[in-house]
Amino acid sequence: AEDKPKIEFLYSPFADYAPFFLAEDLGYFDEYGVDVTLSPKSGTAETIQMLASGNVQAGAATWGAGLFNSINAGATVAIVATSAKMPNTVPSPSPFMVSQAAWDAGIRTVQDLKGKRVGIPGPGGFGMYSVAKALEKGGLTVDDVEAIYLPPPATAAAFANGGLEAGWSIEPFALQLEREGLGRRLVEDHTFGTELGFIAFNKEFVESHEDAVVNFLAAYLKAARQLDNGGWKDERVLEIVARYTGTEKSLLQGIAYTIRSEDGSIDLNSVREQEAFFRKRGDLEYKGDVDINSVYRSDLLKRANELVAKK
Amino acid sequence: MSETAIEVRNLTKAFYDADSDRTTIAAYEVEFEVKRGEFVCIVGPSGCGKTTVLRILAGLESKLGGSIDMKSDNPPAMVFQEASVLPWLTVRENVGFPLSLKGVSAAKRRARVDELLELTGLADFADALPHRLSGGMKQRVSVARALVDDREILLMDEPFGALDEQTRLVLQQELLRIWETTGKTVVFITHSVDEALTLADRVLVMSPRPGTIIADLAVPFDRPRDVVEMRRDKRFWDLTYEVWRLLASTSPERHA
Amino acid sequence: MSETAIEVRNLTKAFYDADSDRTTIAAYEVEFEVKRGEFVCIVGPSGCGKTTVLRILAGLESKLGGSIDMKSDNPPAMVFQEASVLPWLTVRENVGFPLSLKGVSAAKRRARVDELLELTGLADFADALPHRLSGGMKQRVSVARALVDDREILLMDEPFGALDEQTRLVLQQELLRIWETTGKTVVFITHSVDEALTLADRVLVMSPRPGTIIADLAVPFDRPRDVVEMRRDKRFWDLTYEVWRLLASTSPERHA
Amino acid sequence: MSLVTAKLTEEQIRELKAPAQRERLFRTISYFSPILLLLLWEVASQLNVIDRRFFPPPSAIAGTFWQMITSFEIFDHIGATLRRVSVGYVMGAIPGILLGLVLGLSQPARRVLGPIFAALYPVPKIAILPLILLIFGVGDASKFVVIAIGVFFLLLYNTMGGVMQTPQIYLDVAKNAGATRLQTFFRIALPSALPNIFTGLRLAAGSSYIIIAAAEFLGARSGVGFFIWASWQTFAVSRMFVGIVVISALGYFTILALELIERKLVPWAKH
Amino acid sequence: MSLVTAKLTEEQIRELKAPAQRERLFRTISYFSPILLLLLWEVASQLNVIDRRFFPPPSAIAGTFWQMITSFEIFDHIGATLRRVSVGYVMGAIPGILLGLVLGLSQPARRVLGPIFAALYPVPKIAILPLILLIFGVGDASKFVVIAIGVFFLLLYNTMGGVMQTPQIYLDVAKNAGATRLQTFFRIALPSALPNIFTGLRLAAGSSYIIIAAAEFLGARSGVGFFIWASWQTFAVSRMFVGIVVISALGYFTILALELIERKLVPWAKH
Ligand SMILES: Nc1ncnc2c1ncn2[C@@H]1O[C@H](COP(=O)(O)OP(=O)(O)OP(=O)(O)O)[C@@H](O)[C@H]1O
Ligand SMILES: Nc1ncnc2c1ncn2[C@@H]1O[C@H](COP(=O)(O)OP(=O)(O)OP(=O)(O)O)[C@@H](O)[C@H]1O
Ligand SMILES: [Mg+2]
Ligand SMILES: [Mg+2]
Repeated sequence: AEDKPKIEFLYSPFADYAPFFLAEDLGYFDEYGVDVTLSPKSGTAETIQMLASGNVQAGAATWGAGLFNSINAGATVAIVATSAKMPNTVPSPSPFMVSQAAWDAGIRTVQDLKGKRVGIPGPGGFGMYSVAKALEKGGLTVDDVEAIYLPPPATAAAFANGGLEAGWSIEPFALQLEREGLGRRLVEDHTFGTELGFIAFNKEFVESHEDAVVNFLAAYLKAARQLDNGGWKDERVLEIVARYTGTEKSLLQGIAYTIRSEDGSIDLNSVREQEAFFRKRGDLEYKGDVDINSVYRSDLLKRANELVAKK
Repeated sequence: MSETAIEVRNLTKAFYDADSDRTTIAAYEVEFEVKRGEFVCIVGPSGCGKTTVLRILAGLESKLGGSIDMKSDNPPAMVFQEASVLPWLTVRENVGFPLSLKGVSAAKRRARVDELLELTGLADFADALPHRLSGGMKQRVSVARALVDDREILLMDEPFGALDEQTRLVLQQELLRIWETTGKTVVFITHSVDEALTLADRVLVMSPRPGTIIADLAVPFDRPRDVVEMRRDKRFWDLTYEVWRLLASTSPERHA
Repeated sequence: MSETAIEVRNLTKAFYDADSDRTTIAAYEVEFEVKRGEFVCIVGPSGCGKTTVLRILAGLESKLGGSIDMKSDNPPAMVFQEASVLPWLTVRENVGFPLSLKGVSAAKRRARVDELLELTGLADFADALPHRLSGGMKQRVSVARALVDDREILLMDEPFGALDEQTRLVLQQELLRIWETTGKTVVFITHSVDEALTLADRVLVMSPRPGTIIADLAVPFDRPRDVVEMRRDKRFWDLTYEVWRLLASTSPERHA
Repeated sequence: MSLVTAKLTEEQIRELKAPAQRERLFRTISYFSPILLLLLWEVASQLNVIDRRFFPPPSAIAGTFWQMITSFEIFDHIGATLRRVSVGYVMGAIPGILLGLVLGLSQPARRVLGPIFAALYPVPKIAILPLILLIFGVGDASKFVVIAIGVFFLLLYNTMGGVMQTPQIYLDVAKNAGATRLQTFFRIALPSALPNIFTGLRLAAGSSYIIIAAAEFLGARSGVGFFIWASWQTFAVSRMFVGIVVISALGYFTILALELIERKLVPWAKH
Repeated sequence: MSLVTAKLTEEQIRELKAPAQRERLFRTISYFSPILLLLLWEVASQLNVIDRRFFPPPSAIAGTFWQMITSFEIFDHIGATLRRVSVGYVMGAIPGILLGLVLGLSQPARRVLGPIFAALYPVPKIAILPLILLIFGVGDASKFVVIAIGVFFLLLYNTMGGVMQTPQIYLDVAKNAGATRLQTFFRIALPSALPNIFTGLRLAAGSSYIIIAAAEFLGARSGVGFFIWASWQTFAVSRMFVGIVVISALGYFTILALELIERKLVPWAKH
């Protein structure tokens, strides 16, 4: 009934967004009859803002205080599926690392980090949550260490000059830190199964173009399953991801990746846990639980799964 | 010839410097008239307000009191006392500047400008930028520029001050020739009494700062005037003496 | 008095403009001598190279050919033809500038500067910034500055050009008085033959560009010279005529 | 002169002084013109020309602002930012002006160093930030350095441009008056370039607040920039706008202060 | 004049023209002086004065560079960056110069708009990025705008500063010659401010590369800035330095080109 609406989709140039790169470049979007353009963007706050204002139809972003607050503020978005979560296996795609210098100085466990400087990419996001989880393994909280906000590239420098004893990291950066002898993995099992990101659409768009959203999700699911079932060994896949992320193929090989649930559904328990965490830290601007169900359109995902199964 | 072209009544001008809260009266109740087609020279001690009066006539400065009435079809042309060539234009472009503002065609402009460059002895430097000129050459550019678009009233502030006597003589004669043939009205500031007597119908003498007109002397010589002949005339020396006496009697800047 | 202070031999100077690939010869094989304590005036048509020669003497410009020999214990002081007051200094600071560079104490400096401000009739404007001065007042500041630190050689480029005759007369007399009492050597460019004859021991006449010295005339009048008396002397008129003739005969800038 | 000063009528004296007074009045009023911006923003937001969820009207953020003032929270951030900006500013401005004087006066220095600075200038700060962190640590020192680098180039180029515009006659006057090279620097080139140096200082003032806002994203836990970033990360929109208003007010007052200083130091120029 | 030109000896003519020739030679040589920087870096890195893991010597990154050239990869990035920079530059420079002329010449405009610009200038770009994205979308348009804003202020202040330094006599000459307001703008204020405008253009050229690098850090899939960022994210240090060298070379050549243009357009000034 509907003609083919254009969908502009916001992504970040990270390997976590690989399913979208594949769906676009391997023609899955075309196969399911959706007209998608991928546009690069920056953080979650911008994504939600662009979606809520209707300037852009769709995008993926990560969970965190920013997202919760914006939903509470009345952002008119619909969340339709997971985009990435942490695997229940090691090696982790996002290990908690200790600097080589600190290691050499005798820091071997999380407990040893008490009062030490720990790098966190920023407040209110997955990095903060992940570091808190890692510290928890040693019975510490973020308040027991000196939190320093630094993104990964700066972490390398801080590891080298002793500015940080430990810090959050992500692949393939973590691998490089090891290779250069700057740091080593300290905790890897702290975020098993944590929901990392989601796919969202502008609410009005979803309401008026349900079929297009379903088709989009179907193409996404196809690509996601391909990846999560050994797709990373495929030379072609690596090439596509390398192009979108500006990373060399060789670097993409032999590292761990985030995954997705088979049917693309979001583990709401993990989301609730993150919300509780940020509330405790005082990062949320509201009281009580945010009403995720009102924005989570799982019915579309169900239709998409049926569509994929049919093919 | 009896129509009034410029009428200045009670003209007073003062400068106020807010930083030092000092007031300088630059011209005080200046009164004079210039008839259409008349050539008037103003002489007066340094700092007495000659430039100020001329700038007010040219509309470049506001007045504090008094009135000015100028009757002419176009605004007066001014030759400035300071160096006033535009450094980013060649000599030719500087001279042609007023014409180019009016959108006169390049060919017409060039013809007119070349004529004036010839007249002022600058033809060799037509395409030079001003930083290649000597002081006197820059002054000649300003004179040529003021003549280029044929205004009815000419205001000239020591236009020949930096010129050697020979060049000055040539330009004086040219100016007189242009004045006579075109019937322009000229107000001409000079610090040379000789020059004033050579050029003017009337000489206005100003007192030291705050300047006011203390004498209005008619120059009785017939035109064309012969510079050498004129000096043989007793009236020349009488007038020279009179101006000197006026200037000396009021000068507060005398020493020794 | 017979010792040579300045000896210029074969001095040649040219400017080359790379953009237009044009060469301008500004001075050509200029030769003259100035004895210690002598007062020499240079006259010549506009653009002939007077300023250029003076700037070379002051070490502000390189020469292309020839030699210069200056004998004095300190570098020459220069009065520039163009406006040369520093806009960020008050009149007093401008005049005292050479002293302050040498670290002369403020009190001593002030005494000396005030003396010169009195002399040049600028005492009223001691604390004014230059933008509040008239053209002639700025020129007087430059003159005062050149006198302030008592150099042996004075190079003056039309220093009184923008001054009315009265003020000019006063300053001429002052300059002569200073020259006589201090025994300075003065090279003085002027475009006024009268001024040259009033001031100089010798008058050097330059040809038009490329300038060279075409006459070296001794001025025979006794000092102190009386301006009026002198004009009664036939030699005054003879000399005047001679200079005029020299300038006129060689001037390529004559028209009409 | 004083002899005749008395002759101006009362009215004339009033008229004479009027422009300066009017000017002072206008200038004072004009200092408040940025309030127009707030008004415009308020109206646009109230009329929903811009999305209120993302751009709450100033009246809506005033409450947050007030609360941050009464809790003194804002002052810690302002203090931290001001300290970083002022140290970095001075660290960049002084070498910038000095090298600008050298390069402006000396053709050989300009020939050798000019291209080197021209090649260094466009090196992206954000790209070398990790390197700066490596050398200066994650503390305040690296923030000083980042600001200093930005300020340095603005003053280098503006000072150099100003010195090169110094009329030759002023240099000639100095030489003839017997100025040493050093005296020519500080007594001719410097004052003559002052208007341009102040252009550079003004630009540098604005830039340092922009830079510190970006630099406080890294390794800081205080400062207005940190505060803006942290608010944005958690989508605390009205807190973020409080931060933005504060930082632009800081920049505004710095530029204003520079203008007052310039008026004193460069009385011979137009203002 | 030509009558006597012949009288200069061959040798004198040679001597006369020598400085200009020497100058041209020196200038040409000086264009290569940034190579000194690479040498210095090479030596420092080889001697381990700086950490090779973070600062691999140029010789080590040359291989990466070459590979990126032969695969044409680098050219796509350069093309994207150049396009964004040039569009943004022009978009910012023209209004900057025009408004600078207006504010420089008109005291009332300066009084009203001056403080508004002074308040807008220090607003952190990162803070207004969301607004820009909302208005101009996530595509290149918002990158143009971000660059344009940075360029705008540099030219606004430099042009304004230049115009305000225009000697009053030039304005008087124009007025007396019968210039309209518009003619005074373009035939007096503009040429007179040209040296300052070129200072602004030079600064803006350097800045636009710095800004584009930041703007391409996020929200781009091409461009040298994106490339640097992506390399950093994965700690691909030598690729990152290829990016840094490329962007600073682009900036360098832009500044150089501006200098050549200035030499043509402002022949009356010192260079
Ligand atoms: N910087 C320069 N570049 C090129 N040519 C120059 C330069 N300075 C002077 N000239 C030329 O040299 C010649 C002599 O100039 P100079 O200033 O010495 O003349 P002058 O005798 O002082 O003239 P005036 O009486 O007009 O001041 C002129 O033709 C002038 O064009
Ligand atoms: N912009 C100004 N601000 C303050 N005072 C000024 C200004 N312009 C001129 N004056 C003062 O006004 C008086 C007259 O100046 P003006 O330039 O008219 O003199 P002048 O007769 O032309 O002198 P000169 O023969 O020296 O050129 C001087 O005392 C001067 O100090
Ligand atoms: Mg005057
Ligand atoms: Mg001269």
